[in-house]
Amino acid sequence: MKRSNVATQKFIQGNEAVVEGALYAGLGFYAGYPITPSTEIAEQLAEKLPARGGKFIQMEDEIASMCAIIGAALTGQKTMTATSGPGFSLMQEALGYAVMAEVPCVVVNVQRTGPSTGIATTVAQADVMQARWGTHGDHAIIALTASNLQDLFRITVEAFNMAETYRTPVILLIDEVVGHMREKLTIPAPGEYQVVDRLLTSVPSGIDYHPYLPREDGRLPMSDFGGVHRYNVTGLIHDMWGFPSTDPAVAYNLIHHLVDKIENMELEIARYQEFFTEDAEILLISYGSSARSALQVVEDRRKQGVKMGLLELNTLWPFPAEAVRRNSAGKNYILVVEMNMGQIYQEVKKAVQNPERVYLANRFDGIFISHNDIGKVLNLIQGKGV
Amino acid sequence: MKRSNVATQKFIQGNEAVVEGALYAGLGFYAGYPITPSTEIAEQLAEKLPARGGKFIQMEDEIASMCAIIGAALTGQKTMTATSGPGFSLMQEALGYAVMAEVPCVVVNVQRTGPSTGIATTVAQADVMQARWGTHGDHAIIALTASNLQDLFRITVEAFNMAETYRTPVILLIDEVVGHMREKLTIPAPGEYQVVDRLLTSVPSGIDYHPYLPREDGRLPMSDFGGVHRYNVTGLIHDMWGFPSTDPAVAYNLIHHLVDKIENMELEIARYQEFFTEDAEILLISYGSSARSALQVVEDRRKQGVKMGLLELNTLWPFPAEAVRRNSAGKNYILVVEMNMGQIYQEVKKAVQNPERVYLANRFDGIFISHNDIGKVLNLIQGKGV
Amino acid sequence: MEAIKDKKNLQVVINAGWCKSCGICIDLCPKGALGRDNRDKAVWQYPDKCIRCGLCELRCPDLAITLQEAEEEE
Amino acid sequence: MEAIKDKKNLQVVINAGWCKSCGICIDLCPKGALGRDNRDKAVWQYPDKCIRCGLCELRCPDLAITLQEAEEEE
Amino acid sequence: MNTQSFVFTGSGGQGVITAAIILGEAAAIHEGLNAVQTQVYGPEARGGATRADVIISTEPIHFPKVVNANVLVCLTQEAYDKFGRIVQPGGLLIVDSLYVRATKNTEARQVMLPMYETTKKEIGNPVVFNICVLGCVLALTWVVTPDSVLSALKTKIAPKYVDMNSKALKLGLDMGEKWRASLGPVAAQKEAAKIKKS
Amino acid sequence: MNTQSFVFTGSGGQGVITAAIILGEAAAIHEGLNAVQTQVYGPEARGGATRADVIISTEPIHFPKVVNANVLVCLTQEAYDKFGRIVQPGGLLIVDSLYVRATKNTEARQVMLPMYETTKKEIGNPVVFNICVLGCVLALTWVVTPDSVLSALKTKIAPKYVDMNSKALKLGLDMGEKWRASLGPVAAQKEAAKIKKS
Amino acid sequence: MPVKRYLRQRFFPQLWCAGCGHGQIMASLIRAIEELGLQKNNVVVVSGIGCSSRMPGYLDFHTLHTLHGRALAFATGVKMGRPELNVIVPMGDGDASAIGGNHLIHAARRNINITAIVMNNNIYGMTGGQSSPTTPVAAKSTTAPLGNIDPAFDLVELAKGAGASFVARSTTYHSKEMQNMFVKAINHKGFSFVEVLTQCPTYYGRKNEGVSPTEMMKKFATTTTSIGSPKKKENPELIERGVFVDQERTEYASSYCEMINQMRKQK
Amino acid sequence: MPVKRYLRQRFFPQLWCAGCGHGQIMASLIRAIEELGLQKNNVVVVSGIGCSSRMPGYLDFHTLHTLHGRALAFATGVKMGRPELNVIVPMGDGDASAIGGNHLIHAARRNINITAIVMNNNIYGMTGGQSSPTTPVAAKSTTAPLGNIDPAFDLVELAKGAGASFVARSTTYHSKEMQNMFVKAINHKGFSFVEVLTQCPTYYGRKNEGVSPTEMMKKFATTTTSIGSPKKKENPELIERGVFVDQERTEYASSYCEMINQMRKQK
Ligand SMILES: Cc1ncc(C[n+]2csc(CCOP(=O)(O)OP(=O)(O)O)c2C)c(N)n1
Ligand SMILES: Cc1ncc(C[n+]2csc(CCOP(=O)(O)OP(=O)(O)O)c2C)c(N)n1
Ligand code: SF4
Ligand code: SF4
Ligand code: SF4
Ligand code: SF4
Ligand code: SF4
Ligand code: SF4
Ligand SMILES: [Mg+2]
Ligand SMILES: [Mg+2]
Repeated sequence: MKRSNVATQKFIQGNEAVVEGALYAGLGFYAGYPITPSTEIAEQLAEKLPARGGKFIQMEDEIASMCAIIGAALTGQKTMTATSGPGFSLMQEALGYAVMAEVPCVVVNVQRTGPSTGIATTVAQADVMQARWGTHGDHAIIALTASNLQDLFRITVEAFNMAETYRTPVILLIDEVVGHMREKLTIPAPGEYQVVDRLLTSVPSGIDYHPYLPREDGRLPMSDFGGVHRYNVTGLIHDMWGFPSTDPAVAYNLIHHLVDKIENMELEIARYQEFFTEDAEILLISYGSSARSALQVVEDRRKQGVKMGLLELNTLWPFPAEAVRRNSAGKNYILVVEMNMGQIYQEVKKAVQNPERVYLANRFDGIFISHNDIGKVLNLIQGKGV
Repeated sequence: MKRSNVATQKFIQGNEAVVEGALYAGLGFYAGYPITPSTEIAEQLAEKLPARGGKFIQMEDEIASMCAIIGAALTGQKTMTATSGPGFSLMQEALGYAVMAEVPCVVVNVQRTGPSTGIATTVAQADVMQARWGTHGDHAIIALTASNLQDLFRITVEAFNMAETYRTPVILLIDEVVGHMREKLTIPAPGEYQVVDRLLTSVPSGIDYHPYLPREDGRLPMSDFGGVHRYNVTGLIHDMWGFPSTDPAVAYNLIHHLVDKIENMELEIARYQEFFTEDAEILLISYGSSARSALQVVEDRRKQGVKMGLLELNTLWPFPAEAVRRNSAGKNYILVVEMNMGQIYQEVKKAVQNPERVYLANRFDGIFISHNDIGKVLNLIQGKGV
Repeated sequence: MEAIKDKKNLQVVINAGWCKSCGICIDLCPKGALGRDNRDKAVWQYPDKCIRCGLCELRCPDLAITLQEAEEEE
Repeated sequence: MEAIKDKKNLQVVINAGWCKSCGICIDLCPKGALGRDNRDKAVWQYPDKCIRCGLCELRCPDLAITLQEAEEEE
Repeated sequence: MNTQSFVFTGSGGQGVITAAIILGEAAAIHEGLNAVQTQVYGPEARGGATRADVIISTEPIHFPKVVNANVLVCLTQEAYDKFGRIVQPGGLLIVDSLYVRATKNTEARQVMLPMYETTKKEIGNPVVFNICVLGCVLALTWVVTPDSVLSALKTKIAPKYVDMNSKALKLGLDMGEKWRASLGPVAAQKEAAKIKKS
Repeated sequence: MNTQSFVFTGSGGQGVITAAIILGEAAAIHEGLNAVQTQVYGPEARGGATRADVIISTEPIHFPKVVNANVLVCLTQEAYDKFGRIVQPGGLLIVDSLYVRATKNTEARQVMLPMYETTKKEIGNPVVFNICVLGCVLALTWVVTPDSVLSALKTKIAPKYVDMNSKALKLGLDMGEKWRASLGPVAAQKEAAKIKKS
Repeated sequence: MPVKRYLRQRFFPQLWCAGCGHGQIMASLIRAIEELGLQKNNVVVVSGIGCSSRMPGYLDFHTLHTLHGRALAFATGVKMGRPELNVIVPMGDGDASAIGGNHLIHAARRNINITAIVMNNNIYGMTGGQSSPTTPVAAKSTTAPLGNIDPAFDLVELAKGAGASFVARSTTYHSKEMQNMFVKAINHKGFSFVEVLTQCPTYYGRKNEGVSPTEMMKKFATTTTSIGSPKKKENPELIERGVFVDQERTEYASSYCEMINQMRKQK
Repeated sequence: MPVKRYLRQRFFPQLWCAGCGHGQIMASLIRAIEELGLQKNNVVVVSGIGCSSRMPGYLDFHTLHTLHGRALAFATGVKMGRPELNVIVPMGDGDASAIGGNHLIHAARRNINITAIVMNNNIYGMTGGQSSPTTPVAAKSTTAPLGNIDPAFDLVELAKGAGASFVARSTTYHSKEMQNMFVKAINHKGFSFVEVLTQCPTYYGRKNEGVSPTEMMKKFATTTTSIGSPKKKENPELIERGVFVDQERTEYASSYCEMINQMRKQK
């Protein structure tokens, strides 16, 4: 019997991989409210966080959870909450606050079938557009996802890193299949993956500190509540000290800053993986659990000599348009594989040179999309019937 | 002194025009929570509804307001709530419920500057994408708007009509300037504007009634709570009797139905107005209060001999792509005028044949966009500098 | 429940299709009149002990028990 | 507030820039020691009547009143 | 008249928005003109500088805000400092002489009147200050008739207050007329002519 | 072995998911194989038919759900009725003979064993029923070693329960072996050969 | 058989676990409605989301299965829309007092004629055994693996504090008492609040006592006592059962209707 | 001058209306903090949205101006993040008891060491005079033009019902009493709740009595009485002032820290 290093290998659920990733990244505070299919994240952290000196709190609802992680983040903690569709909808107002007040935190949405309560236990990927546009007002957002536990661990760490780097809430938009699927996860040793710590201001006590004045590199060093700088945090349009302002110039600059600091960083933030794309004539584009089925199709058809490739997106927002455009160039056709009515499909069409060659293979009935489902669409496109 | 018919003419705010339109359409129940700049709608209805035998209730928050209008709608009432950005974000979960349970109701969002609390008293049009995508899961939505009080009155009546026709929540997405602007409104006599009443089932007591089985024309006749048919209403995926189901076929059909009943009706639902578009070489596309500035530009430049036209959208969702495409065909260029970072601009680009000719004239700093602002962009496009 | 003349005319009817074998009725029958079948479903094993108190009916979470007149079997 | 020896050494200082003329201090002064200027701002009109009770300071919503030692004028 | 634009500015409690609404309603409902009224709220519920615009025209009005005002009314110093510049050259700038120290060199005709003090003195209740102001504006522009304003007023207030408001309006009309008269016959004539044209 | 797929079905309380997890963990952590485990929850928290899939392979596993199972275990009639068809021709269908009346003509080899009754009788506690089932599966497939399963088990349960679980596993292994033996030497040999190949 | 007349029998056997107290509460509610002689078409049952919220699916009334925590907000709309209907709102403890706490206190404040029933099993059943705001300190749950440190609400005190005009408590052990309270609560003109202590053997039971449904029920017999009973003095830990508040106060929907009538007269 | 030390003077004069009681509450709070000798860097003031919520902008502490109704939820995060900080949460009556009612009762239930101050002017000031859950019946507001028919919360009763371990009430008329209560509330180890009756002359006053700020304040003198005063018996309508609850109970953040310590020991 072969025995691998049990200490750092675990056979766990995707939701638990998120937990491991968050702990690796330095999670200090979690607030949440149970909801299928995300609950295991809370349950695991209820035990693991205090064991490491962190704190877990079950709040009275999702709104309170989102608010609490913002509050705790301002004291210097890395914070997270997790939910699913209905709870994510409830969090939209406070999520917008985190955007506006530039508070780093991570919000996990383990997607299930919607709209409304839909089906609590089945998979979907239909909150992609909501992640981008769910809160009111012009804004930008980072949303990440993954299809397997190793990636999920890594991308969870990156979610925290990006939250710190860009001072923004980051959405980890996974789905029920990834969340509940168990496979082996190898947890890297400390230091193996980069962990971005909170950038604290070097301005000493007594010197005027500007919590909302970006440095030259665009970053905004923070000062924790309880520290030597007393400033103001608000969801109103505010000046560089954090005080409310109705000056149109202040509003213009702030809103532009909030959008640009993310949208202009598309290339930096884009995470994706190319499988057999180089010589591919047919390109699949997928993400989350559906990317597994897509990869299955690619491997199956490659064996039959079909030149197919897969572009798996780990960053959904800002949409990695450049990667999509580059990978799509010259392909005979592009097939987007997802579990909704075509949310990323529409973005791909906007991004590529040849939108008329973009097709959609999807499911939105709660059943996990299979390689067979994708195969049928491929046959159809190729004029082979179903 | 000329004296016009005072009885049916009023010099009132846009928010009051919404009230008048809602009463004309037969509003029976309003639940809401105050928020600038929508509060006048509640304040007016607090007085006017009971005077007509209807009911006004101030709920504990926006979530409760949205839930209450759904509950009351199921008893046969025409219902409405009104709010602004932060409240609209809070309503997203319950809004999705209304979509899922196919409950007719009207939700007014008087847009103000966001994101988050932003500036409570200044104008914006930045909740357009949120109106479409704010709640989780695949769905479709109707969103209407207007730029002047007469249109606003009419479109409010239409919002109720569409809610009844399509059994869906309809969003009336106006903005602070229209909401607070006063001008003359002529209230038509009863019967002058069509009012669509609730379509009640003709199935008699004792016969199996299917609340969620569309008729041939796609409509679903209702039966009020308290009536002879006892059925179930839920936000879960449900069968034609309203009982929860996890059958993938049921899920597929229901979600498709919810989307198709609206998306397929684009031509029916599209409301827009063409000003000088026929011979126009330059087309402005706008909506809400910004359409007033756009029309000002058109009239000003027409006087200077410039062939310009305006397409004013009253329907925002489903996006009136056909009208946009048709009006844009052959134009030298198209300029979208709006008060956000380009939300409808992106939709126009998707809709037209020549997306590279589409430009954006916008403001998002809380200041109402003026004909001068638009003029500057026009000059820029025409290579005339600013 | 309709007024009942002769209690002995009543019998405890258990709907095995609805019974989930929770044991509540059996455990809480004041007279020990109920037993279990091989799938642990409740049965009215000792009608003679039964005083027709109706507690089993009142407490069955699955609405599987009815105290009813002998004739009116469904 | 620091321990104060001679109350008469204290004076009521009103910051006219912050005063909003609400009248609370004037109306509620137990001794009627306060009055209004031509823009209705509060003034310490009758220092002789004033007993330095500090109520005006405690109650001014605009933090416009200070009872302070004569020297420490700001 | 083709188009005339009015901007009333002051602080929240002074009723500048009400004055603007009444003027707009008088024009739109009682004189069959087009009128659009808008306002700018400060971040504060009250306090700060409030501004209310009215555009009155024989033509349809699209852009609803005033860019260059024919008539600007300033009832507080803060409002004057903030909005003083938006009156157009040759336009009319009406300020309350108690509250505002007009310092700017504008090319507008400045009218400084003790409207607040007079209202307080003559009517006893400063609540109708804004109606007195409206009277002045009417006297200096004749954009609508006092009757129309009174009709509009009546739909807004309880019957018992009609009298006090009529008086305030009259007070304002008189003050305005007197101001014109004070220019001397020739100047007053010119002034009257200007108003007709604008 | 290349890839083997297992589906455990039953009702919520029976521990089918746990059985699947332990099998997966034994393969992935203790035998260095690839393993993916998924499940289907009913609309109900419990009750209804639960299904847990495990795919074990020497290759990377992409599609994580079982389409055609090599081994299907059914512990309730409802589960059998719902999922009975997903076993592949020539596959193994293991049912509990107390709970399931197997009626279908499948092209799979049906194994009916009194696993529940035996567990209850021999161990006294039906809580380890699922471990006994797992023992049967091991005996009939040898996909992983009982040692690996025990190692995986130990990470999941309190030390005081290890003994009871080991016994249940042994019980299942024995039942499985006995069933194979009952086929007679030739059939058993063939059976053993099939398992190796699959 | 009377009880069945009120059931949507095609959904039986119910999905609740064996021994779950929710079925017992439903049975008592049906008997109360039967006793009151309400017409089926005059009853609306509004629930949120949770195991408890399966109830409307089983009952042959007008039924509205809403969002987690929001039942009373929807019900307020129903009641205002048609004040003549009997609106009954069964809720879980999490549903009513965690996410739905605000709607609970506000419905109580308004004194709107709705009958709220909290099926308090001290746990989130539906999502698999997390702590609820009524989980006792030191009890275990999946989100309190080491024992709960969050103090619990006393729901009766909460309802009283919010101004409810009818407040009562019973348990699944006391079927007849519960039924009587439901009768009183439905008859009450105003907001009525009934807390029923109930057992979730699957999660609360297993995580804590690890005992059978019967034993959980029996605990309700020994850990509770009637209001005013001398036992309470001996053992202050005992939870009181009975009607805590029963006041006549203006009911919201009817005072609204009165206002409408007055306005119409004025015209 | 001591009070000014705690102010961000550049934002003065404040934006509150003339005679608004919110400034008086802020002044008393500052004096309480001064009296307690708290370090500015150890104080976090968290507000929601409303006129009352202008307070953090004026105070030279760590200040967090959040969302309408959500102050206590944010504050819970702050307190858990850094339990050593003094977290003070001024809220409006609408803020705290309408949209924020749920966070209020849950913070009370948890007994987390936060000082909640409700600046109760019986109206929504910020949005221009709509009814709040504390607007008395028959009082007028812009959403109750004919007089309010919605019964009001007694916030003290609500906080008690939710289990708050420190509950007090004062008014803007009673500046010193209010200050003393703030001192006690901040000192209290656990959740403390102080309701301060205050005047909104601009909306509540104008819509109802139409009187001056002073007269509104004077009303507080005549319509309230100290707890236990004999006046209450003569006139039961009188509102009581004073400390209603002051219990020692396990505080949430510290019991969490204790749990952490225990877990660490176990390792
Ligand atoms: C907005 C939202 N958050 C969370 C959930 C998940 N959820 C469903 S039921 C439930 C709790 C159930 O507990 P309780 O209300 O006590 O009812 P029980 O199941 O115990 O009867 C939760 C958290 C949801 N459906 N919607
Ligand atoms: C989600 C949301 N809903 C509504 C509002 C609008 N709003 C701002 S403050 C306020 C109420 C203010 O009243 P109160 O809390 O009593 O404070 P006050 O102004 O009287 O001090 C409201 C309704 C908002 N900002 N956000
Ligand atoms: S109480 Fe009901 S479900 Fe339980 S054993 Fe008895 S009959 Fe069966
Ligand atoms: S009626 Fe009473 S005695 Fe008879 S079986 Fe039922 S509980 Fe036992
Ligand atoms: S109390 Fe303060 S603001 Fe009011 S009049 Fe006196 S000094 Fe001025
Ligand atoms: S100190 Fe006392 S007596 Fe003197 S002015 Fe102030 S309130 Fe009046
Ligand atoms: S989980 Fe608990 S509450 Fe839910 S049905 Fe089972 S026993 Fe009842
Ligand atoms: S509106 Fe009322 S609460 Fe707000 S600042 Fe003015 S007086 Fe104070
Ligand atoms: Mg529960
Ligand atoms: Mg208030």
